[in-house]
Amino acid sequence: MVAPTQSIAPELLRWIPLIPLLACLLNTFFGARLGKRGAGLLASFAVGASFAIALYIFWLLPASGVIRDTVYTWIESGSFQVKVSFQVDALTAVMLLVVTGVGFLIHIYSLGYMGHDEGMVRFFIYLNLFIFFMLLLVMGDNVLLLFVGWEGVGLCSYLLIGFWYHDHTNAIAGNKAFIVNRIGDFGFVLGILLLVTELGRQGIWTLDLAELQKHVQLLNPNMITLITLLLFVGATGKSAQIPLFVWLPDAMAGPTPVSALIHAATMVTAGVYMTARLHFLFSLAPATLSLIATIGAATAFFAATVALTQTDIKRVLAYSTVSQLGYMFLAVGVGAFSAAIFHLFTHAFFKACLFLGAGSVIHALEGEQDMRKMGGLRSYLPTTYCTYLIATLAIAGAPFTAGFFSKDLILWQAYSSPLGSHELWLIAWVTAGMTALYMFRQFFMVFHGSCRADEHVKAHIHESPALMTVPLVILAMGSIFAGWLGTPEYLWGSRWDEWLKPIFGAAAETHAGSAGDEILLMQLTLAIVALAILLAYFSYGREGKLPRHLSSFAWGGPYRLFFNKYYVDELYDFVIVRPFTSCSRWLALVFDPGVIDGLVNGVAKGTRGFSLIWREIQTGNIQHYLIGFLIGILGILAYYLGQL
Amino acid sequence: MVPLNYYLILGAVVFAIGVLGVIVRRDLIVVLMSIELMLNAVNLTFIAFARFLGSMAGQVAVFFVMAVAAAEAVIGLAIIISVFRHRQTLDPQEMQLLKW
Amino acid sequence: MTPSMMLFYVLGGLLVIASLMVVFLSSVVHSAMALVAALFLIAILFLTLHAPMVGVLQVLVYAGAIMVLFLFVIMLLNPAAVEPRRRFGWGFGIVASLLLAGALVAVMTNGEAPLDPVASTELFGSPETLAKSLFTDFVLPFEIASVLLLVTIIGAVVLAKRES
Amino acid sequence: MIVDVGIIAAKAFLVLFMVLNLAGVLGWIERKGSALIQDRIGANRASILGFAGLGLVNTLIADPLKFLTKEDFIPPHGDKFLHTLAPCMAFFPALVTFAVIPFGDVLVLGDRAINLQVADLNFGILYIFAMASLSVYGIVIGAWASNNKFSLLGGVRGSAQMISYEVAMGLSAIGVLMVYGTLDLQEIARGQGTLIRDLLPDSLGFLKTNIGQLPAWGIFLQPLAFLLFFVAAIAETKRIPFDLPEGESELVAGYHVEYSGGKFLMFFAGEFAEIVTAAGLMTTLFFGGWQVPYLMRDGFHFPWWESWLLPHLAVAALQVAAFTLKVLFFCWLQILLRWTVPRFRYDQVMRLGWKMLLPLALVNVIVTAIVIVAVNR
Repeated sequence: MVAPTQSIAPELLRWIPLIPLLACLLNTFFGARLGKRGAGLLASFAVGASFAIALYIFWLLPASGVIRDTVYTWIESGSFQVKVSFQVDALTAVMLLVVTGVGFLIHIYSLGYMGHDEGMVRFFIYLNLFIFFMLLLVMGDNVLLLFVGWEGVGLCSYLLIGFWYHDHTNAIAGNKAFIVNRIGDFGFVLGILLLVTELGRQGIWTLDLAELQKHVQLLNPNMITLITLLLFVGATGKSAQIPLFVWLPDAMAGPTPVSALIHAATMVTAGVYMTARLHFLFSLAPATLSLIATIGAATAFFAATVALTQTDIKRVLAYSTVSQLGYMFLAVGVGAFSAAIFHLFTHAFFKACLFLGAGSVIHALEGEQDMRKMGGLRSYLPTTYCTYLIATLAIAGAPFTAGFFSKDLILWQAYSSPLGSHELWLIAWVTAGMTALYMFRQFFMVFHGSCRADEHVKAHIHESPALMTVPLVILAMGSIFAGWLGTPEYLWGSRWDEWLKPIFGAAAETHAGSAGDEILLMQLTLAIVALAILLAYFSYGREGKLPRHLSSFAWGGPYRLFFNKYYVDELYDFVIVRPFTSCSRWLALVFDPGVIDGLVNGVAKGTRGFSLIWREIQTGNIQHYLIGFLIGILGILAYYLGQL
Repeated sequence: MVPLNYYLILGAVVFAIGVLGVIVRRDLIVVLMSIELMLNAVNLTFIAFARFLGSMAGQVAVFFVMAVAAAEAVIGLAIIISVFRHRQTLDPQEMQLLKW
Repeated sequence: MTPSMMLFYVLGGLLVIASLMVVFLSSVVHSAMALVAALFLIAILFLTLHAPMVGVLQVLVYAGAIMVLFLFVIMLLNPAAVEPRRRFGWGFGIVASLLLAGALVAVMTNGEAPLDPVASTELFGSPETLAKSLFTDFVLPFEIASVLLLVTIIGAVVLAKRES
Repeated sequence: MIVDVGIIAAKAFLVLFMVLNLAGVLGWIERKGSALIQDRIGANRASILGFAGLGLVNTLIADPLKFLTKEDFIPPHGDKFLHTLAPCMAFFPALVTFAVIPFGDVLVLGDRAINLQVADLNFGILYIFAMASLSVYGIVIGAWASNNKFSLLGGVRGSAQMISYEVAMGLSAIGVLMVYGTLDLQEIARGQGTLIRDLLPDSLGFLKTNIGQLPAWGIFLQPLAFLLFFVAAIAETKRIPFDLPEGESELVAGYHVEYSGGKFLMFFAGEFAEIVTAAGLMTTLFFGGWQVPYLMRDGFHFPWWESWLLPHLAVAALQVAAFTLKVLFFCWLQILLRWTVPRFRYDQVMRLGWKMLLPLALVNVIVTAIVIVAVNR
């Protein structure tokens, strides 16, 4: 599959992000004329086209090749240059495939899902814009371009969460996501600026990733730690890690395809991508890495516990997303970047599949999201059922599904890599069990047991149209086979590491322990997963009224704690939001009108009074002015005579 | 032969008289004429210098002053006409709208 | 007292008188006629300074064109000849212009001025020499002046046209 | 020294005498001419001691007497000083203008060369225009001083008209100045003594035998300029068809309504003096001045025939006579015009001056310049 680089025209790259942008603009200006369906088709076609180009490039991309396409020089000041230029290497290629591929499927899905929404044109405009920014993020060959994409996807996420802005809570959710992301982005910007200025102090003014990688050794370690910490703050914001995860569950207010595309498959993984892209920095900062690992593990565990108790189908998935992102950061933290990207890759498939399935369910139940009002849908929605089952197995880590390979890889790395530790592995292991538990809890609550939906809803539950089911099927396929690219040594070995080695180099080579240990660990994981599935089945899988086993166990207290998400929102509200809002209210109502306006108006009043006095010399009578003129001349002459 | 200073003094005196007319007369036309008078006083000094320094530059300068003076007079009179049409007066003291 | 000196005194005296009449005569037309006289005298002074060409131009342009224009406007508007005079204004103005005259004289005459003019040929001030320097050294100002005059024509037409 | 002064005085007196008398004569000619044109007898009542014989002389004496003996009326609320000043200002330029018009070539008496021209200025033509431009004051001031609506209107019209036509007049004369390359009228007159063929380049040799044999008069070299100059000059003299300032039928008599007696005589004579001056100018600029065709300093030289040699005095006499004849002819032409064409309307006068004469004069100047450059090339 390796072909010479020169067979690819670099100018091809710019079209990958450009086509969605064009479609977006077209829809913006002519969308109304194209009509809902036309706009949707145009958008989907655009993303499909970029997907095709991405595939072509991926196909021709040599293992260690990098293709650059410089469009033009954006900023130029002295030796400091920022070019708008795109690059594709192995890592980017993977991301490209995920973004455009999954994006394409979800566009198709949306054609059906949003078919009845009057805001469809707007929806697809936002969606294309998002794709454009996401591609900018993954293809940009300098940090600034990456940051532009970063902010752009944030904006699109905000727009799409608040898509149904008539409902105030949705708007609130959008604001929350936006503001929380601002906090993260602030850290991110600081990190970038610090990086640039520090390098500049060494005499290298550049934002170019390749350049950075070349000169990164010039920085002193503490500085690197600080920079990476700041960058990681950005990552926590975007990828919903502790402490900035709170926005993601609320983000479910957006349409389900959005949740699938942005808040599961692509955008939220931007943080992981960023850390992987800047691995050369992070791998120089062990302190940061250990922090990342800890936070990742903590987030994974924490989110899983919350997911155990939620009753909203999408919230469960949201928390599971947070948890899976935790896994990825755990991998990053132990230096296994390729493993992180691998999990990102597989997760994109099964989590998108799960969301779309959930969407299909919600679609069928006319917007019902409470799992306690579902159940027994297997007979109604066969296709959705099968795909959902596959995806659930995948995320739970059943053998030979995608999740199995990627998650075990992460666990193994956490155990065996020099940066890892047994505690990390333990947390991840428990979390794996809980993952299986809450996923199957959801699965059983939705599809098994007796249908608890209202009568009139039950009257017309129907399988979704092919537009929605076909993507489901494809994604389900992906949820199984995507994992086979990166099997462990004791099977046919990992083609994945081979692929990413030129990027991460030694980072991919951390198999300290023996294959035996790896198999052992794998079996342990399988054991706890199986246990979890059984528990879930006995608690929720059987016929009859929905039992409250989890809560009725001895631990009611923790249940409430989980159910209320550890009261984190309330905590933030109390610690940050309220003081902040009250402070700003004081500023707005007291300080601003009193002091600021007072100053401004005072200056104005003073000027006016002064000029009221002095305007009297302006009689408007030209001869008076001429007399002034004459007096001036006399003065000059007198001075001159004095000089003589 | 008449020394240069004599012409200069004559020019200065005529110039000062013109200034007087400009600042005290309350008829725009006379004001304009006084300005012409000032210009001519300057012309006189130009010519005197040209004669005593033996260069034509002075006379050329006077030539240009004449051109400019003609332009100035024409425009000034046009303005006076249009002002008079609106306000039926030529008293500059009456034309004080352009203040504050 | 050489005849040239005498001529200068006569012309200068007449010129000063004429200028004073321009400023002090109350009737606009009288002022205008006084100004014509002053311009004519200045033209003659030009002749005594070997600037015949400029002198004739002076009569042609000033006396012949500009002043006629003034008279034309005066008759067109025919404004009330009487104008109010304010003691203060006149007192101040006279004092100020006396000061100005004194200062100007003092400033202009303090340098050592050449007592005798440069020996001038027949050509000095003749049309040929004037034209020569006009079209060689000063050709650019000349062109600019022509443009200025063109602009003036247009401006005058626009200004004096009755808006309708 | 004394002799020179005497000679100059004599020339000045001669010219003044001629011009003034010519003015008087023209007054009589105008009457007779108008009578002739209107088919009546005309002025034949002026009798001296009952003898009304030779009318010209009678009129010449009677007219001034009549005017001078009439009451000199100054209108109430008029401006006495200006009212008196005005006629002088109208009369003066017309007289002094003639000073620079040459009425003959250099006359050699013994060892003394007398230039038959009162004042030989090397920028004579400019001097003439300057003086002509002064003549407007007479009208304007007179009109103002009369304190009379009609005369004021006449004054306004006169000032506007004369300014307008001075421009056209000057521009049309410039063509001639360019051809003869001088501002000196005497030089211009001399320049017209040559033949056209002497000016032609060899490239136009085929013309030398036909047109080339004509004298290089302004009329042949600058025909358009002559037309423009003629019109403008008539307008300057404020006579029909350009007598808007007077306009008997609408302004009674325009700027000199309020004038009578001697002052009116000055206006009157001034007008005729202007006619003479205009005629002299046309002659000098366009019709060879004192030149007689093919008459050189020593006699006639016909290009197609042999020469007649003449004594110097005879040549001079011929030249002066020729000049006088030409001037008289143009005076007659103007009078003829005055009695045969109707009067323009005011706006028509302005349009003619600004929209026809001025552009044509400019075109003439430009074309002349191009031709001169081409020929000298």
